Amino acid sequence: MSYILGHSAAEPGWYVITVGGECDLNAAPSLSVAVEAAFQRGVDTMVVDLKETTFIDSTAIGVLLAARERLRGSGGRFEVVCGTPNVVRVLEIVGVETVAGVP
Amino acid sequence: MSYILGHSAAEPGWYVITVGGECDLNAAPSLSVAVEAAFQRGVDTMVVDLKETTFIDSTAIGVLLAARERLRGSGGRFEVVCGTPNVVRVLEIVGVETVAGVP
Amino acid sequence: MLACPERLELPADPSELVTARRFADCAAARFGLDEPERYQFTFAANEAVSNAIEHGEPSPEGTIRIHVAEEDGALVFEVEDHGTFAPSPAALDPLPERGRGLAFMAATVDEVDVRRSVSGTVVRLCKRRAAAA
Amino acid sequence: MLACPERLELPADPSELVTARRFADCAAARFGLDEPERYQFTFAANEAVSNAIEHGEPSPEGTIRIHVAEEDGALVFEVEDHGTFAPSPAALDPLPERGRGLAFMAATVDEVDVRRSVSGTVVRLCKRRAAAA
Ligand SMILES: Nc1ncnc2c1ncn2[C@@H]1O[C@H](COP(=O)(O)OP(=O)(O)O)[C@@H](O)[C@H]1O
Ligand SMILES: Nc1ncnc2c1ncn2[C@@H]1O[C@H](COP(=O)(O)OP(=O)(O)O)[C@@H](O)[C@H]1O
Repeated sequence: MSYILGHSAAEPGWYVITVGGECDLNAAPSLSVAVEAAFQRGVDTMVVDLKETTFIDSTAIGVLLAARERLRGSGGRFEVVCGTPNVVRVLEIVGVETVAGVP
Repeated sequence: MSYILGHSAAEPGWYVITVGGECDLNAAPSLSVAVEAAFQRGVDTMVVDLKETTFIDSTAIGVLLAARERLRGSGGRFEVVCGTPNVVRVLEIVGVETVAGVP
Repeated sequence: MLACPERLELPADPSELVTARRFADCAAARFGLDEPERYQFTFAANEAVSNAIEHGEPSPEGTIRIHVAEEDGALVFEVEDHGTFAPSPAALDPLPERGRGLAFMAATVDEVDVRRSVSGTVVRLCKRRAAAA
Repeated sequence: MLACPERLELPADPSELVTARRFADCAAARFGLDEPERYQFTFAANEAVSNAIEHGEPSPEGTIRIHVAEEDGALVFEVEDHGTFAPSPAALDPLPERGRGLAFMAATVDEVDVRRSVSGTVVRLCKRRAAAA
């Protein structure tokens, strides 16, 4: 698993976390670090880009769910971008909606 | 299930929640209300007295676990008093330590 | 020999949990679980029935079905509802620290089995007598 | 016919999860699960093996055992560790929103069975082909 925390100077508060590869128990802590970094910089719109993610487990999904709650609680936005049908389907089963392209 | 929220004028911050009867899905919301009331009044030592509690389910245990975390997070104290062997044993299995008398 | 029913249809309402617990407790006593095991069996049964009532769907008649049996020397408790097993988003729940019921069941009986099918969800709990465990 | 092993002993280390997933995925392909079912089976298997590694105890040799089989037309995945099943206090976990693995498994396969015994924990997952489900 690898990730990039991206930011646009034009839109303060907008952060994209791009996750690649297989996101399992080994990867969840780094995903959590990336999420934490975005919060520390004052994220108000968090986009998690899973287009290149081939696997995601319950611990990583838990990190996403917690980030979503935190953002919703503070009136922010949270989006998961995903196009891999298998990953989209599992996320749907466990209650994480996804969109097809970076909003 | 019934509960009493007790307080001692001599010890500000000390609250005891005395729970009687069977604490199941029907009772968990009132337990949660009692806990919330104690927090709103500035509890720093919370005692949950289960001596007269004959049954406790996972939702009520969840309320206790959340209260424990919240108090520990703020440097407070949390104690569960219980003498009913069956309830003590189940609480032990699920990770809630109990003491035999009100501290 | 205690006379306890082997099947029960309960209205899918939390007020019926007390009946489900009496049912489980009676079966556990008749089966001969000792005091703490009996209580743990009833605890797990209460969790399974709570889930069927809270997260499952009742039958067209508004009921869920519970049933006990002895199988291979173990006491079996089954609860059946007509819904679709699905994880629920934590945020929708006003109570903190939810979502431990399944783990608590697995910790208090010898076996927990969750079966999803097109017709609903069946949760099956098994407990053996302490000596044979 | 794909050649996949039916049993595997893995060092109880998270770095072995990728091997467990390949093992589950190969079994699912050979059994003939279609694409989304196959992925869901591997997802559930990964959860079960993660739990054995993270919460269970390895064998004296430091391993956990996994095994697949076909039973009554369903694909079965079993993982066995030598620990005692026990709920863990949420607070000890540095990651938020944990404790959903069991519910996620139950939502992605047809049957999840958790068995505790003196010798350890066995988690068993069953999945049928979409047509037969
Ligand atoms: N009978 C059921 N029907 C549908 N979903 C269920 C059922 N039982 C459990 N679930 C799902 O599994 C989740 C976890 O259950 P559990 O561990 O008992 O925790 P809780 O009931 O406190 O949420 C539930 O939140 C629910 O989404
Ligand atoms: N193989 C196992 N051995 C011991 N305890 C286990 C095992 N599997 C699960 N558990 C317990 O059940 C709890 C719930 O498991 P799960 O729903 O998968 O969530 P998570 O692994 O994210 O905590 C775990 O936290 C752990 O306490």
